[in-house]
Amino acid sequence: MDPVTIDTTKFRPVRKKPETALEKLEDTGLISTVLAARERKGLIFLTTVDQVFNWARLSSLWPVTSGLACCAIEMMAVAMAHHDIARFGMEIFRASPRQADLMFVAGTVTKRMAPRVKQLYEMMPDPKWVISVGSCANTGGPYHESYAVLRGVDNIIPVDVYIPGCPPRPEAWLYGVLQLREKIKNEGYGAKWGLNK
Amino acid sequence: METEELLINMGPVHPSTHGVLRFKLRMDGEIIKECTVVMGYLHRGTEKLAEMKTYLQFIPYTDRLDYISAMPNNYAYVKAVEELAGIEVPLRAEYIRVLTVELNRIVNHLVFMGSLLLDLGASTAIMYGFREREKALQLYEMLCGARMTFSYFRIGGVRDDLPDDFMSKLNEFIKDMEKRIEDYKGLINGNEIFMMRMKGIGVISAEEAINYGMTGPSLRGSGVNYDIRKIEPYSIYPDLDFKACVRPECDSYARYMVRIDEMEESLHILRQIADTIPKSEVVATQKYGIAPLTGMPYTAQTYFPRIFIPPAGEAYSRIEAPKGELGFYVVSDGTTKPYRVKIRSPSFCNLTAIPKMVVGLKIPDLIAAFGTIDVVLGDVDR
Amino acid sequence: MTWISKNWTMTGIITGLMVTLKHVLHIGNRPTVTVQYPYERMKLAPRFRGRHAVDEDACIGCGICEVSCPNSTIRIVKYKGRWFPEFNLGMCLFCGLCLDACPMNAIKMDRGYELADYTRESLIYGPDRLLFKKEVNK
Amino acid sequence: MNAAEELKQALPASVVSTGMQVEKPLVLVKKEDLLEVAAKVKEMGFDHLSVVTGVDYVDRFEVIYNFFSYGKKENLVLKVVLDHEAPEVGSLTSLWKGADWLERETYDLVGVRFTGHPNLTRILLPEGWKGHPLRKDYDMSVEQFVTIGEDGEDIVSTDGSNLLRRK
Amino acid sequence: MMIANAYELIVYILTTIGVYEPINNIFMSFGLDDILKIIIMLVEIAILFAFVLVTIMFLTWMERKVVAMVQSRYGPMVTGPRGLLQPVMDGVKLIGKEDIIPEKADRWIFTLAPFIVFVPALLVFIPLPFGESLIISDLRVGLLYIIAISAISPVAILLAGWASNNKYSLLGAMRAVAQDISYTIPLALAAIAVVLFTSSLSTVDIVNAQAGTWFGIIPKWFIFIQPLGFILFLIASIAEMGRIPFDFQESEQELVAGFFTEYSGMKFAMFFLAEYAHLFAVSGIIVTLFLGGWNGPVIPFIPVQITSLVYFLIKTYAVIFFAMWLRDTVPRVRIDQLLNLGWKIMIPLALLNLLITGFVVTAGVIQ
Repeated sequence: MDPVTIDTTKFRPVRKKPETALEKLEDTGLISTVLAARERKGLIFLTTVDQVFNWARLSSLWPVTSGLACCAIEMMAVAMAHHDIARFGMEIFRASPRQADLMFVAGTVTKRMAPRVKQLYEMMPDPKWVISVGSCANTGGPYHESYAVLRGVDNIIPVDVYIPGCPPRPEAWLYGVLQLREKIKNEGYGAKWGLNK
Repeated sequence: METEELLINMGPVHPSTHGVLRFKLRMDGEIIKECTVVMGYLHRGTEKLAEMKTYLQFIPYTDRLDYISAMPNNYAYVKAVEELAGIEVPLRAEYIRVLTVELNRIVNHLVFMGSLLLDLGASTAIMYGFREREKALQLYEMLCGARMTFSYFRIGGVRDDLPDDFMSKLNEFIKDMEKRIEDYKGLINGNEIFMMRMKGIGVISAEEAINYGMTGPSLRGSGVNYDIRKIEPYSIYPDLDFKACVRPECDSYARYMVRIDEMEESLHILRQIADTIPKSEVVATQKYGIAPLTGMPYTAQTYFPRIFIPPAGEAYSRIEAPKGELGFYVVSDGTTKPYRVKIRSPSFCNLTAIPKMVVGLKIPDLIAAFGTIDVVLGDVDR
Repeated sequence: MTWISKNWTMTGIITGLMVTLKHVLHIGNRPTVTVQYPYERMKLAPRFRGRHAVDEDACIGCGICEVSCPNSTIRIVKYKGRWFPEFNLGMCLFCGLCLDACPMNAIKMDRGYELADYTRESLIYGPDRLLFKKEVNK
Repeated sequence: MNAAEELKQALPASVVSTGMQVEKPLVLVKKEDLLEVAAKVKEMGFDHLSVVTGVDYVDRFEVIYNFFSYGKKENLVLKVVLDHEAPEVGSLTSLWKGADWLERETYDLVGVRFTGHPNLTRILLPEGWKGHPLRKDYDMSVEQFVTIGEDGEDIVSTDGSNLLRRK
Repeated sequence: MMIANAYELIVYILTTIGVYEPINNIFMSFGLDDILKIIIMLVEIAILFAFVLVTIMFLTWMERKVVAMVQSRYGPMVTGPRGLLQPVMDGVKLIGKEDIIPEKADRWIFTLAPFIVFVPALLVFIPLPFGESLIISDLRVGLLYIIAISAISPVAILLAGWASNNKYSLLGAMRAVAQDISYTIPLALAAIAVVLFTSSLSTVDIVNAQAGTWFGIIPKWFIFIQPLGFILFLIASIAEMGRIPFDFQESEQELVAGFFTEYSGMKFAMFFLAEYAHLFAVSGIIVTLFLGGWNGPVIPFIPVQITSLVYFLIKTYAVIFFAMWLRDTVPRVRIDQLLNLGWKIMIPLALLNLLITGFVVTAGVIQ
């Protein structure tokens, strides 16, 4: 059995590390926020407020501590020194859902756990997001034939980003988080009313 | 003084239950009067699924039982099936198996140490623990391509031989780890607050521990010198020089110290293996049956079609997993799928003692005592 | 409490403080270990089991991978007039059994792990996203 | 002489047959006499009850107890055969406290009743779950859902409308 | 000319640049005699509160960075240069969050409690000398005022815990109150030992008493005369702040999030900010009482107000760093162990310290 020697994926282009002060500022999203707000037609003030709030929200996503199974260990690994989710301001894992913005559904959602996951989600204040991590939470995964497992957490709560993997490696988590940040950029009333297009 | 009894419900989503476990506590003020453990929030029906999968297909599921240390799970299952079918494993494969299992013991104890300290409120130990764990996981990734759910063992051997630069990386890891263990000892072991929290908490005597069916480091913390690696030696353990770590104090601190000592012992074993690993095949070539379709005698190496049929019968095989005695009871009816697989998980049986252990203590003590039992909910609920 | 009066010097805590201070000041091989993901990546091992890829020339569509999959992640579908496997990565265990089972060695697992997506349906990887052609070394 | 023979000599009326399970001595015991035999087994020094397994063989149930002795470092396997209609056997909780949860689990998943058990309730599945999953005749096609009642306990029903999201 | 407090400093500055008289004359001509006085006072208080708020934000950032440094990682990096904008972002986000009041909660008290926690946390700064003449008001009972004001927060915490109607909140609040009460006593006793030397409760007097050096090397800080008092005060104040190893009010692993389990959005932010305001204030008080306040070597040509402010901040941040460093190293003690420590060890020791200090002062060994 030969190890995989070829690499078929074209990596998504590695982001350049910001060096100059301007690039660093750009990397935080401030300039694009301002430019985007200027280009927008319609209610400039509203869209700007939207942009500012979106920026704040995507910069400080506080997850709720809710590990379910195997993926929870990788969730811990994401928060730990090697991967350090704190770089995105996300290391404040709140034990109380009242103070959290983001829920990682990390692990198998069993039938018995499902109402509690739903309850936890409902206890979180708006705006809130859900990332479903791993095969079990996405579709039931390995246990989708089992009598005791819910086939996908999106059956009970809306999911924003799905991260496949069993469990996904920490970089894959971070990639999922980056995808969510991209998504949050385009939210808000302006987007809802068609102004932010 | 008469006080109203307070019912407190800890979990299932609670930061210190290591997953989804629920304690129903009847409290008198801050004192626990009665503790009921409610589990099953992660019950996934693994044993039922085993009846639907072939022997080979069930290997990945064993990874997900005790997800912090998956290699021993692989090993216990594979060993049970091998005993059932009477397969002999080549020596090199045995060495690789012991190597991975001992490495996983270190990983497990690192996570144990970190999460215990996190439960007690110190957030740094877990970071250090996971820093070293990441290094071990890189070794695993070199070996089998995954970080946590390895699916590396095969019936009659292991999936793949060691990669070329594995041994040098392993030696690097061992060298690094020796220094790090000193760090942990400095950070935690002597800490007065830590000792205040752990000494004399969650006491369970040796007789009680045996009666409750506790095994592994939790039992050895009660002074029972019982290590399956020593008492019922399997694999290459008789050839290795190591000792079972025992502490007589019976309390949480003893259980913690046993694990720290075990890390050093495992490092010692790894060092021996790195020196003495022999060269040979890694999958058994012994013939043990006739392929139903082609009529060819086949081995565990037979690739196509990959059907494995052990003779009808039953076997119970157990190993010393990092958390205790992990056993698989496999019943075969002579088809491609096991008739029944029963998992004797160490976490489940060790948890039995918790309600006894915590009566009269306070909630923070419950957390400390529970942390030193070191359960993983995937293993408890299966 | 009697215990603390015996240990009032708090040497254990001071030792612990020294350990953490060594980490703050990076004394003695205790560097910052973070890999800043979007900008840097960790080196992956050659055997890493990530996204699947199917060799277009080698695959014969026999369906052995479908049989060997523990949880029926794989389906054989028709694509460009031939039969190819389709992987539902949202369900996949990434166990590598299909890799071992493939008689033609057509299935590879490459190093792609950046698979996060917004919908569940987009996690089903059909042959259009899985197939690759082996480059011939010149 | 192994432990199985020893046991047969001590209690010839209760032991049906002896044999070997791979390398472990195996004793087939009459189900009525299980408690008596178990007490003898404990007396012989088998202080560690490793596992309790229930197996559904369609026409019968088998419950298998694996013992280990810390003193003698020996294994022993006890086996009882139960009717398929009313699987009932005595509980070993009074001898080994560790048997408590193992028996509850066997009851929960296989459906063997242990008479004399202090708290024979379901342990992994919620109370009210229909059927015992590890029986061969368990109906996998029926979806059962769990909701939380007023008091925080689980309620099992086949109706998931409260839980599931309308898409 | 002696400048006593910040008001006089502002007046002095305005007079030297020649603005004070004309503006005052304008107001006088309208018959509004004291209006300028009031404006200046409002301005100085605004400056103080702005400074404190910015410091709090900085402290949350610093906390996360120190934790990261201890744990071999980077901490906030993406938002702003080295993650400096992180606290701002957190604040803006919390403003935009939904504000949930639980159904069974006591609405009024639930809403009121965060304010009762937050306002005293700011009021503590009024008699705190940030530097030579940089003080809002040099109260003659400054120390008493500080201890009294910080005694309000347990009440608010109890209100918050009670109003949430949640068992965890209530338990957290009860613990916080028990802890606060039992540690205010050794705190005050240790402070009184210092007062015996200065014979004044005014913070400025205490700082002035620590000016100068012995033998030209050792600064005359009270930490050298009162080592036991300093240790007692440090431990008690860490307990008062509710930080690890004494963070029972929000011991995450035991009580989810303690008394603010049910709070969300801006109200939660207030508790959060009050916690850091408390940290800053207590560190400032430690510096004032034991570490010589704003005393330090005089540098020529730079106004003493600036150098003293810098000295004060350096010392305060050193104390804050110590608190953060300690937090990252040690686990949490148990609540009954904490109370035992407070009542059975710290209070007797503090009394002993007071006794010895009394003898020393009466005998006139020092000073």
